[in-house]
Amino acid sequence: MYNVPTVRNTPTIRRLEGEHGSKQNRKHLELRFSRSQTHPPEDSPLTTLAVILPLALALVAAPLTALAGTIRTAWTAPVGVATAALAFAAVLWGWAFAGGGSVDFPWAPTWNLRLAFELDGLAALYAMLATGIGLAVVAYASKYLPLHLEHQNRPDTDIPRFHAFILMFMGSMVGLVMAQDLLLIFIFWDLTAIASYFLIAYDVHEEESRYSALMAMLVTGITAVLLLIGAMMLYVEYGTFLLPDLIETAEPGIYLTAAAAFMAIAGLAKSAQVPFHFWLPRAMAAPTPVSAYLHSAAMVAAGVFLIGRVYPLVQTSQFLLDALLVIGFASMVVGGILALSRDVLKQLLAYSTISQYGYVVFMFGLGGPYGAAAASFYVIAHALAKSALFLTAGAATESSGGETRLSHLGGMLRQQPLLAASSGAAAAGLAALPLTIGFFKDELFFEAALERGMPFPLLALFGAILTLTYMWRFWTGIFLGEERGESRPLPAAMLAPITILGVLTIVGGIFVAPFASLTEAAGMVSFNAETPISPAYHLDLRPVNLLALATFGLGALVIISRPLWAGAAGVFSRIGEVLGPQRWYDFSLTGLNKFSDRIHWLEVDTLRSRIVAILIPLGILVGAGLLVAAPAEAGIYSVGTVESADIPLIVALVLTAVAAVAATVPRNHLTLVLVLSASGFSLTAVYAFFGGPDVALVAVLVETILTILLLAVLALMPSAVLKRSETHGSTPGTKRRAYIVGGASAVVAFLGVWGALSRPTPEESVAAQHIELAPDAHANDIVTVILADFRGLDTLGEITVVGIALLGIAALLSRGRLW
Amino acid sequence: MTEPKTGSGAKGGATMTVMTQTIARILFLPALMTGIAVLIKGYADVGDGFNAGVIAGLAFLLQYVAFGYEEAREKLRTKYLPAIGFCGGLLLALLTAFVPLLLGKPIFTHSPAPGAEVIHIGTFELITAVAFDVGVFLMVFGFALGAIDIVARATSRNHAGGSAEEREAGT
Amino acid sequence: MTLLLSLAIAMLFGAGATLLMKSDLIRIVVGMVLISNAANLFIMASGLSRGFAPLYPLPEGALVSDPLVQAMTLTAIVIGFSITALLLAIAYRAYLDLDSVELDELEEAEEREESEQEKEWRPF
Amino acid sequence: MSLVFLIGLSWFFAVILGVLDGRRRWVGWLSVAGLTAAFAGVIWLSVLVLRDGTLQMVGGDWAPGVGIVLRADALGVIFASLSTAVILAALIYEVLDGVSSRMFPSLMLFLATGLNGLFLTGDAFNFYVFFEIAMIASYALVAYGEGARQIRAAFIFATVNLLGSVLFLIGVAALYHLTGTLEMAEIAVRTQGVATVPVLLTAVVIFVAFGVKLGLFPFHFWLPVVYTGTRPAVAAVLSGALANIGSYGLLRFGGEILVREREIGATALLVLGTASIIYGALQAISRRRSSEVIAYSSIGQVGYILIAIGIGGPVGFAAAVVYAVINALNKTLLFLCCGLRGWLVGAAFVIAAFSVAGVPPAGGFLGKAALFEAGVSLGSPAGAIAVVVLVFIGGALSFVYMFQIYQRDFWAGEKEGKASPLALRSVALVLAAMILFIGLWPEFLLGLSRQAASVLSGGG
Repeated sequence: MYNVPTVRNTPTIRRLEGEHGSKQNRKHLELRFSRSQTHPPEDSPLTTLAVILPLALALVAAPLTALAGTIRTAWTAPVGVATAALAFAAVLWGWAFAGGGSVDFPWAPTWNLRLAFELDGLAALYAMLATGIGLAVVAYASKYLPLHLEHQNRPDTDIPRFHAFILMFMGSMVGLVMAQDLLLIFIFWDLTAIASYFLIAYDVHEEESRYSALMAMLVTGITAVLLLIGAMMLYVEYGTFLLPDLIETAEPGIYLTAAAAFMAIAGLAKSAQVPFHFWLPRAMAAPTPVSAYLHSAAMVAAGVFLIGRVYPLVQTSQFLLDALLVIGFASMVVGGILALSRDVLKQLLAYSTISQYGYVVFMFGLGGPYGAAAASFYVIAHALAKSALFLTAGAATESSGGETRLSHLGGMLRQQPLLAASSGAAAAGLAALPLTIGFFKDELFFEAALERGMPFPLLALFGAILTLTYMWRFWTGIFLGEERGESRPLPAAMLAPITILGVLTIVGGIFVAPFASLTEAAGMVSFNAETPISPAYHLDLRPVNLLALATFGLGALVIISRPLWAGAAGVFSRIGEVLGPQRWYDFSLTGLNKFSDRIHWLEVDTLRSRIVAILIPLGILVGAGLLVAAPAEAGIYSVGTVESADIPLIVALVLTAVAAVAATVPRNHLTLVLVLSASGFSLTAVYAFFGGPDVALVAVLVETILTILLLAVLALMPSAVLKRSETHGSTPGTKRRAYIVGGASAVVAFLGVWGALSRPTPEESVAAQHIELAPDAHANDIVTVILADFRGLDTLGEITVVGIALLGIAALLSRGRLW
Repeated sequence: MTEPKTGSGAKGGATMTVMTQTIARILFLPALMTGIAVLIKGYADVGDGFNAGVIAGLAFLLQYVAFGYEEAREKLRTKYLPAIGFCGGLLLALLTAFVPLLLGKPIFTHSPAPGAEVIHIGTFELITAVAFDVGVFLMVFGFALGAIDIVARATSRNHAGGSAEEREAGT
Repeated sequence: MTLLLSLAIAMLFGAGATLLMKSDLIRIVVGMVLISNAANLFIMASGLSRGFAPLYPLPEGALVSDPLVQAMTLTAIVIGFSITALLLAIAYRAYLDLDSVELDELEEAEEREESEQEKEWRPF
Repeated sequence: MSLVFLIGLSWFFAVILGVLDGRRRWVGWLSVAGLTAAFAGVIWLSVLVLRDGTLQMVGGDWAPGVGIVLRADALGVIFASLSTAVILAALIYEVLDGVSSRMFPSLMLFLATGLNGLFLTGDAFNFYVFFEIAMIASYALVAYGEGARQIRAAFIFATVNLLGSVLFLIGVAALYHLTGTLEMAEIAVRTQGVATVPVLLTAVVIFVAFGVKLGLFPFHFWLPVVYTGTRPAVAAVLSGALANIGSYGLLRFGGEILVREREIGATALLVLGTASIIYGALQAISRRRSSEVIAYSSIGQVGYILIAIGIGGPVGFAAAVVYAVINALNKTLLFLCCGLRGWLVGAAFVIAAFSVAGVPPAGGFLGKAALFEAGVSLGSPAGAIAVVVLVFIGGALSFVYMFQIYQRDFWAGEKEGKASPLALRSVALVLAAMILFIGLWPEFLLGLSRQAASVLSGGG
């Protein structure tokens, strides 16, 4: 560990603003607490525990279960159920008895990141759903999964992986809903994506699973980056990631709208809203308990949760609210109609989820206190009902011996009365029949729509009718009609969760108060102000009730008139398949792969081209540099003076250059080497005339050894091989190209080198010091003293290079032996 | 040295070989001496460890050319010389560079310190920089000899199965 | 003089680049040698002063050649030579593997290998 | 300062190992011990530097500039620690797997020596010398295994990079001619007084030299064939350690020495960075072998580093450091995974894949976030939008290629077979744990990068 502050670490202005902001935040938090009736005014050990305990229990559930499962597979399910139950209990205790609370630790001071968690109303609502339904799902899976694996002939050792990921899903949901720091939210956000990725791909040997997992990952993962962008935008502007601070300080405007829009898009994609909805039905490739969880309390719920969390920022922009309205309504309709046309049970439910979360988004778009609160209430009601329905679908499939299609099921009422009753309650809940919690969800929904005014109540009515219709279709399709084949009995562990969820749907329809108060607490967080709601049965003809009655009446009509519109729904679904976003997804994925193949064909694959690819850009960059900078400066190039004493030097230079150019001509290798050494030895003379006897001596010796080595290697190669290469590959075309490249690089080198050499030499130079200091270092030969003393490290490096070359040659030619 | 093997070529070739070998024998010691002289005089005049190493290496190379790889290698006991040159030279150079660090001075601090008295033996000065130069010499000599040795070994391996003409063409 | 030196360096560099365009390992190595020589000559030429050899006793008042660039050139020559020697060894090994010094044949082998890998394909 | 001695340890060990048979087990472990000692030295030095500020030593006890200046600052020690760690991981991996060539351990230690020297020197020509130590060691290392593929890769690698080295050498000599000194800090001061054109041309030459090392588009064409042709451990070292020369060099020369020239060329940097990101990612998408995907991916990833350097300023340079560190770890892990089989490998690979794609808690998201920060902080709205969109698109493409190859290799059963030894796989797992650690405790890397960026003067 080390301390960040150093002398040279200059804080930017933004950072100062950030620190300032966090001070404000303290005050702000206190303010919020005092406004809230449910929270105690200040931090106490109890309120800290109320946050830490649920969080910790939820987060350790997965590793504990994985560990237990690794030790003994049979322990997986009990440990999983126990940890989920504990987490649920802790959340319940933390909210209902301890009254919530918050913790806030520094995490990364450089970015002002904080480990800030708060168990507020919104967090409590979603955390209860995540842990509660998580518990139901894990319990259900402990019986379902062995059967599932048995069908696929897979070993039991695959069980722990499933439970671990489901519980990781649960833990990351709990973390997500409590987190107050946007980057922390982003981390948990992606953790849920990771968990769902592996769960969707649980049947990894099936191509469908892999395809769906990739799709879910790409859609939710890539859009999650938008959340990150939004967070960074806010951080750069306001110096903090902490949501309460941002809500306090952020000023409405196009910048804030953009940041909030990015975060909202991430939420919409995860909630499978149009046009991102296509990944969700595909995610049905996962085992049924995963779908039940994903749809009701985890992945998809996380999307609307995020919108609820950043809603105070979103609602600063009317444009965003309107956009939510449009998207919500589109999802409601598209999901509803597609649900009507699906035959596979889970597909129907999947599209229904899209539609249902469309309601929630629609309500957020409606705005106002009713919108925000009703959205939260809707999530509770939907989660209870939808998880029960998914588990029902799994149970029905299991009971019928693997049948997944509605058209091949039916008449199960008599064989599975308990299942029928429980799922009937859940379906009624979703369809908003009275005496279920669902009735109130629609009541609030209509209320919010009415508050906003026409034409929204009519749109809401349309959505409600769709829901009623497909729920009817779902339930009657399984349980009514003629019996199809034999129905196997189901284990109690599979039935119990469904029953409990069904009962809860009814209980909520009778004792709505606890749900309503939780909703109010959650709505207050989203709306950033009080959101009083009063769901109740009113036996009069108020507009809300009229709308509900209209729903039932028109719904019944639609159900009866099915033959009239079934074809149209089918056509709609067909159009979606042909033109819908999944098609775009497939098209762009295969398109990308094809395009990648296409450009790979262009990729350079010869050494020559690889070298050209360096020389040409070099030339272009040098040219660009000249163009940019040269006009401002006159007299870049100077010719220099020639004195009579320079004549031997010039002769040697000319010889060197001419011999070098000549080296490009000969075909014969021996001639080539001789011409090369001619150039080299002339260069040696140049060094000597330059006043560098040491350099000249070394150059002579190096040139000698190099010539010998070249000749020796040539001698090692049979003359036939060399002959072959002399005639090969020297077509006029390649020759011409070689000379063009050579000539061009000569020009580039010339421009660069001449430019540098033309500069007048600087007045002070370190070389003068070297000359002066050489006697101090006990030497007459200044070059040697530079090599051995002043710059001895260079020489040490140089002989190290020599040594490595020797090792390399040995490795290549004598299996690494130096002897 | 024993009587050298004659080449497999014509009579003129044999005379040539004898001449080469004689010259090589005569030149060997002077060449080595030159190398060492260049090394010792390095601080006073042109030349340093690098030059010395290459010159000494060339002296050995001459013997390889004249007497053939196997024989020269055996007679001059050069088998381990490259490894010794590599390891000894680099270690010596490294030690001169790094030992001052252990004494609390910067890397490459030579002693005697600048300006202090130096013991002279002729033009030869007793300073640690010379030790460094000896390291350079050893390394470069090791390289020159080693590279030639490895290539020569590759040659003899390459031509072991070939015909006599090929062997002649190869050397 | 500046112009002449620059021209000579450019010619060395250009000649080296031309040889790099050939399809023969030995010629590529020779090309590298020429390019290294160009760089070495450039270092030598970039000396700040030109005159007598930097050896004590220095002539009174006369210009002395920049010793630092000489030391740098020396180092660069040796390093360049070592790397050339290694490159030559690699080229020789490549010849042993393919029985050819033709770069084209080397690259054909590479392409063959690649096309073997390309056969079956699916995105996930 | 006797700490330099610890770093020099790898030098001593490399020499001694040069005459030992690296295929023997004890020799392998000796090399691991030597490099571990050097690594400990680097870490110790890093702690000192990060706590107390820059340390400096002049070779031979001469005045700075007369003797070679060795300077350990935050930027240098971060890259030194990173590179040594990567080489150590690859060395342990290969020793566990069984070294197949006598010279391998020695060459790896020489490589570490060259890199550490290069990151810790304050002298331009000395930089070149250490640079060449690292390069020649890696030329020989690419040939490791000595199969036909490796030799071919080594020849291409050596030729192309030798060209790059020569360009760098020319650049250093030109800097000397223009300023009369080789000490980097002094060059930085003196170039201010020199006319723009020659310095700019020198900067271009140096940029191209580092671009070649880094494998930037369009200097990258050597890279895929070399990374796929060589052995996994060597590929890991090339992409995780050697390529750091490029990012470090660009930061050091662009951020500290040739500040004015970097600002003039910022547009070119942004354009080339963009081209790298898009080109690398597009090429990676349909490649069949994981090593090839990763090779092209690294071309794309270095584009981000270039973008960050192009943006410059404390935020941009910090982002470049964050990205360089994360990318080096990712690539090391991915290349090592290419040579392994077994389910733990899939876990390690997917963590690296998450990191490349920027999915937390793997550390990669920090790099993306830092880039977004740098992009958003840009003065011009158009520029900010362009950078953010680019990074977003690049990131989206990295999702596609990373998960496609992950699924193909580890799910569709193309990597089935006998699992590799657990010890080997645990090397990968340790690296994966490091990547997770960085993601879970971001302060570590963020603080480091901030300190490193504060060393550089450009824009600060």
